[in-house]
Amino acid sequence: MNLSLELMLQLCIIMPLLATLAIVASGRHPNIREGVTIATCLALIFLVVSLYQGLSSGKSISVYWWELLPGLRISFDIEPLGMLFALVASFLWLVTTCYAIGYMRSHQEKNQTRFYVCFAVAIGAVMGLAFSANLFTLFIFYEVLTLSTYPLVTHAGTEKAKKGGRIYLGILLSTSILFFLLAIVSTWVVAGTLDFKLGGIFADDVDKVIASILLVLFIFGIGKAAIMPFHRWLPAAMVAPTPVSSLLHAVAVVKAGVFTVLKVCIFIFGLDLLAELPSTQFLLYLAGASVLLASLIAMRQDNLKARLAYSTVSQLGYITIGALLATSSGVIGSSMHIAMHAFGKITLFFCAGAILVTLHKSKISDMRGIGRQMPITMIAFFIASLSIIGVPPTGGTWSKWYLMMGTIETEQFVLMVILMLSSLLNIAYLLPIPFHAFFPKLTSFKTSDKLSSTTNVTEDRLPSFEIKEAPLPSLIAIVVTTLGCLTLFIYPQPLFDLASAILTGRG
Amino acid sequence: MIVHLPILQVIIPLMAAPICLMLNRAKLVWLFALLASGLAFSISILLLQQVMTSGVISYELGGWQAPWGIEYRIDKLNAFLLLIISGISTVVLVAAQTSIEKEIPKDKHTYFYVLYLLSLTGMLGIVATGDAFNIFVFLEISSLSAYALIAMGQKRQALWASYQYLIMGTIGATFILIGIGLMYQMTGTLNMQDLSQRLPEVAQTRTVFVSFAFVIVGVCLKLAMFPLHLWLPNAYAYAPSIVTAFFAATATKVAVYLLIRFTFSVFGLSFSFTTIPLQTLFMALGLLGIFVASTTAIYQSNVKHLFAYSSIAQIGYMIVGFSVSTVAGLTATLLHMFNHALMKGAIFLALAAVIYRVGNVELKNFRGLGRQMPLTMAAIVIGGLSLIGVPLTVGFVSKWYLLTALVEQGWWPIAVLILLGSMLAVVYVWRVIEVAYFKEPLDPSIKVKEAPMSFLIPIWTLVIANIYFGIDTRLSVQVAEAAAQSLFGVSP
Amino acid sequence: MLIGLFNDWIVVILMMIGLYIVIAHGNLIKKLIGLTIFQTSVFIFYISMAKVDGGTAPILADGITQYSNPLPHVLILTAIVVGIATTALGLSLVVRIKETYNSIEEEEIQQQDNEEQLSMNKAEENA
Amino acid sequence: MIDIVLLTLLVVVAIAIIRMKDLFAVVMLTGIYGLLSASFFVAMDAVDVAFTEAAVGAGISTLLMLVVITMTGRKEKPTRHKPFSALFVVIITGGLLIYGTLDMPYFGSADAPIHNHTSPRYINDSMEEIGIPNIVTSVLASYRAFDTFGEVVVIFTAGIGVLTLLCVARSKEYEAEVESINDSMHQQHLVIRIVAKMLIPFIFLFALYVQFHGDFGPGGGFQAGVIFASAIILYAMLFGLSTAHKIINQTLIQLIAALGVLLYGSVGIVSLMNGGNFLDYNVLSSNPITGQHLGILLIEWGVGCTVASVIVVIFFNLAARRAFQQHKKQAQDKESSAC
Amino acid sequence: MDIVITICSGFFLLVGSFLCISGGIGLLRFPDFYTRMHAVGVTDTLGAGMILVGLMILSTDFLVFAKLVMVLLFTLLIGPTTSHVLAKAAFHNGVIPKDSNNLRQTEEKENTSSIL
Repeated sequence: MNLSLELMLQLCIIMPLLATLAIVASGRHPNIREGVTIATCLALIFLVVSLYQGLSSGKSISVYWWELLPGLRISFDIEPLGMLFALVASFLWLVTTCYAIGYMRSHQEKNQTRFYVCFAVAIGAVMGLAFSANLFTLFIFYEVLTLSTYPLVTHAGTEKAKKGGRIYLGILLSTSILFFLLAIVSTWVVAGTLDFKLGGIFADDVDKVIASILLVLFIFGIGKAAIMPFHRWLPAAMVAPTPVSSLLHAVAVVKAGVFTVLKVCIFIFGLDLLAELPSTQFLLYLAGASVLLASLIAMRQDNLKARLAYSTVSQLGYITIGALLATSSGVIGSSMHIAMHAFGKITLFFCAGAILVTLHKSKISDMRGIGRQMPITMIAFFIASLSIIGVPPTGGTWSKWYLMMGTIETEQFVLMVILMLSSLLNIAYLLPIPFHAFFPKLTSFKTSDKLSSTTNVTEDRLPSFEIKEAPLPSLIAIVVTTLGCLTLFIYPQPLFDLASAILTGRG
Repeated sequence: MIVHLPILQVIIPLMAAPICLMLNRAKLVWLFALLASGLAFSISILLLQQVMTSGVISYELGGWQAPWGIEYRIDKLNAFLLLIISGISTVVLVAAQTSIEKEIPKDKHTYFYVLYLLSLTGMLGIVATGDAFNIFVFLEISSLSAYALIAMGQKRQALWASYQYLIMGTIGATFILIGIGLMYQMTGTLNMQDLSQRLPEVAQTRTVFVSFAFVIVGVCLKLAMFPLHLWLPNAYAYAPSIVTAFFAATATKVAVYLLIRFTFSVFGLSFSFTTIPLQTLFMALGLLGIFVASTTAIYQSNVKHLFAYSSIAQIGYMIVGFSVSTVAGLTATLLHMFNHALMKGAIFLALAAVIYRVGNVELKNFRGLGRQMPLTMAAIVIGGLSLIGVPLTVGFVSKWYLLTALVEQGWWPIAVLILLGSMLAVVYVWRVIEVAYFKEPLDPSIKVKEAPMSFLIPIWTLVIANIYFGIDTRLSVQVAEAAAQSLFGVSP
Repeated sequence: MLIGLFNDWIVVILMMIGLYIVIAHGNLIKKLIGLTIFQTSVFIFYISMAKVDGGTAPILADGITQYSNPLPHVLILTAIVVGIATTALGLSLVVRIKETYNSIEEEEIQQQDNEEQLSMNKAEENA
Repeated sequence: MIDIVLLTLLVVVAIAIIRMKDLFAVVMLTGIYGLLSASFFVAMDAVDVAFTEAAVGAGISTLLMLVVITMTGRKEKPTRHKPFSALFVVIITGGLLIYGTLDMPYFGSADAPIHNHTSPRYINDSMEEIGIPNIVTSVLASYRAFDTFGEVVVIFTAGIGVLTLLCVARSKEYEAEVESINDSMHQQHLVIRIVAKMLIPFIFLFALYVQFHGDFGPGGGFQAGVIFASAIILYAMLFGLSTAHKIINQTLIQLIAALGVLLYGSVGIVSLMNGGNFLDYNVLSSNPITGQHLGILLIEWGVGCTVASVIVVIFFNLAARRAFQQHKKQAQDKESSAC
Repeated sequence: MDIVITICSGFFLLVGSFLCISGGIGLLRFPDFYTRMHAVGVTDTLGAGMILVGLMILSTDFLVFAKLVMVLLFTLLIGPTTSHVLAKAAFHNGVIPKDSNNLRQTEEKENTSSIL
């Protein structure tokens, strides 16, 4: 197959949308429908990888569709950061789909066709977002992503789901329209262009005040990055079925958010300007605060998914910090963390989903001793947690390492401390779960009498130890992502190359 | 014949009306009216081309040159308006025949089409003419037919709404008449071109100031600008749905046109915006209108009411853009006139289809329509997104221009307010969507069929226009910008 | 000045009387009458601006040099027709309103509408 | 001086109208108001306008209002709420107007701009350009013919509007009923019927005179139409609606109304065909003056037809509605008495 | 000659206008409907007639004279008819003519209730 790279680029965006038609058409027959979905995933991965090769062989790939208003064009352009995001997203989409198939079927969810359609649309939007060559295009796909994921969140259709959906849509739309759009317009007026350019698009003599206001608008406007005051949507979206949550919280939505933040920092403001702005400092501390607070809140959550959600919030804080540090190592760190956290967190969610499907347990306090029934799952959970915390032998190590470097370079010792603290907190709220799962007794000694009593009861009520793992496709997915976490520790080179290529331009 | 296009634009629907009355066979009349409206539409296209290429067209009626005779004066602005009005009316008329057979007794169909054509004539006449008094006459034609059309509604409230509209409208028209009289007394001419040249000499007199005030107030009454909007919601809500679709998309635009014409062309920029604190006043009223109307819209239980209030809010946007009084701002207003016509036309036609199938548009009866009338509801959704201003719809384009205009002036707070306003739009549109898609029908035994083709074709024409002009904005933006520049005397 | 503008001031008073009747009175026919008075006063205003001292009716005749201005007359001829048209339409509306509401008093009609609305809302709550 | 007297009388009448609660009296006063303003117009040299106002303000509109009052009752209920807001609005508007009058050219001053910009041409050149003595007519029918066309369309619109609102599908038995009423009335209306029979032909004659004399003196299509219509209305009032319907039925009148508009329009179209602009009468004939005459004659006819037929339509429908209501009421009474 | 014309026309006009005024006063002052009718009748037949005659005498142009004659004829024709119809209608609707004995006590009632 020798398609021109430009064609491939466009296919990346269009193919998922076309796939939706096929999915709708084959809605009657689940097998065909899911076959189509899988096929699309594979094709997409192929496309992205070949694009990656094209990029790394130094070609510049850009496509120009049309001009909406004079100067406002919808155009695409591949650069390392986007490439990185696209790779992660496309790969994890495949995995998620496999997982979803198992999950949805064993749950007998209703109107699955809508589910898969929205899934496809979402990934198409993500691709567009990743490859967009200017802020305007990015904004469009950002909104498309929001709208296409709403039905996924409210999939259950219950009153609770609708409520969650309202919060989800409310916060995301309002921030994006109220702040993001305003920021874009103002940028357009101030700078006269919206095209991403390495080193920023503002003139050197741009008014610092206006620039800092813009920065604040951007950071708040990108609600998907879930910086603290605007993070509520993320826990609210927990009502969604697990594959969705994993997609939202590991891949599509949140990563789109932080990706946008990175894009804006690097290609709209430029690191030099960013470093000078007074508001950067303020935002850094805000992000730090959200890291800490989110971790603290996470500790107090008993619902597994909610806990994971809050941990996500804090992890996103890391990435934002990295972006705002405005140093090369900070950028590298956060861009790598996009991938690392994606793998780690998606694994965790898969596990949570698996537990829910097989044992119908969502509360952490009920999860004592389940390690005996689903060993693989819990092992995966353990490894993933390590990756989130950032200890060898998992990928999380590297990204955190670089983030630390960044804080030290810029002498932001407060932030350094914050990062360390939150890592400790990560340990505190993630590791207990697998421990309890495997050694209920052991932990019961540590914990208070009340707990111990409950554990005794649970132990008595422990079912016979026959292995009862999640449905096969889900299990495969879990294993794959777990291995991903490990591989990224052993062999982070290509990722690192991409990340470091961001600032030097073409890889 | 090409020379006579300006007058044919108005005369064809005018002459068609009495002929319709003579034909007096509903189906035939419908076809004939459609033909006339279509002709008017094609003429307006030709006119627009002509104006864009060769500048202003002046046509002297009766061969008497202005200011002694009446002159038709087509520049970019009113060519644009003519296009909007005739286009919308044609599209709406396609659906008319099916819609009214449910809503209007058989023996009145002929009258309906006659009145429809007459009100179309009125609007076209207002827009096309270059003579101040002629405006008044055609204003009355369109208003009278409007009263009658609204009174045709099924419920008795239609009569009451129509009566209130009649009182308000007549007061407004009389105010305009007074204003014109004062102008005439100071200048001795009625031709607007001539007025614009002779007014500056007497611009400092109190009489001219008062005449300006009266004309503006009168126009604002017709425009249903915020404090004077009370007649509009009921009039729109209780009128036959086709009429609602037609007026919601066109009538207010005509009033906005008059506002622009008088402030910019007749009285002139310096007078309207420097001598008089019009800018701040209108800015305040526009914003107030946006918020009050949108908030009221949120609490409506009848969807027609809901969108009627949203119309008032949208007028607010136009007023804001207008009161920025820069080329960009005016462009935004003109664009929004065009775009709002498209979205409201689509939405209200869709509502007409719902009425055709369901019988009324109470919000509670929308439950489950998302499944039962997918295409119609999809149209409402897209129209709604356009109202909100989601990218790739027309709504976004005009909002974008409005925001740029405001930010260029450095009026950030107002820009923020505008965006807040569109948040309100999100809320009220979302209410409809949620009920339609995420609620089960009250009584599942009732099977509602999708609307017939005669609805779907016009609805989707407008919806597709909504998306097309949201993506390929060349035509609308180019024309609007050219018009705005010509009004500011900037050579494009 | 007093003499020069006396007519105009009287006309203003007349207009305002008409406007007042339209706004203040609740009876629909009275409102229409007020509208008529309002418009008629505007006509008077136009016509009195056309008058020229020592002029005669604008019908050409020998030996007359000074004519009043014919243009306002023409305008008002049109305006009168518009006025009667509006009145006729309004009256027929009133007739229909009387039939359906069995009242031509603004307040009573409003009241009926409000009650209807209320009952509808009640029905919704019950449903 | 007389104008000031008339104006003062107008104010008195207007105030009386505010005060009165008996609608019948109010309507009558409205008629007087119209008549007074008509005489004021005469004092202001606006004979054509005076003529029209007398025919409309004092005549037709009063008549229509009376018919309506017979259906809606003649007592006005006192309004409970205090009209301060209305007073406020009125005072603001009035104050604004008074303020505006301060810079106006004084009453009757010959050097006011309106007498020096456009009107001189009408006064001086209309004889050469149009060739008829009545300047108002020549401006109305030629210089600003399009406004007049608009006016015709307005009245046409009003007619159609009234039709849509009021027209009732006539049923046979109540036709008969109405007719019987007429016959019963015959005795007591004997005198007036005979007088009317004598008068009506003269009224028609007068209408025609006004129609054709419009070029030379006050009058023209509109006034003629009103007079013509009033003759028919008089007939209908005295000899009963159904009898009048026998002579001229609904569809016929509608047809005439439409024809009037069409006639007017087609004059314009013809002038288009002959290579002139719309409503350019010069091209109607080889000699411009004759062309003007022809054109004015035709359009006046158009105006006359439309106005007459529309006013007749309005009256007939109002009256028919009334008869219809009575018919319904009687039917209801019958039912109630039956059960 | 002229002086004669002027004088008699003036006489006619004077009498006519006097009759009109007295008719107006009568309309206000007379006790009941029918008597008022009488006053009105006087006004528009005799009074108007007189004035018209006076004008005729003054008129020089024949056309004007003819018009005046027409007007006079019509007034003579219409005036009595309207009065007759009014009276008939009043009687039909049960307005009873007053005779002298029940006149006095109703007088003040009349005055109070009379409009304007």
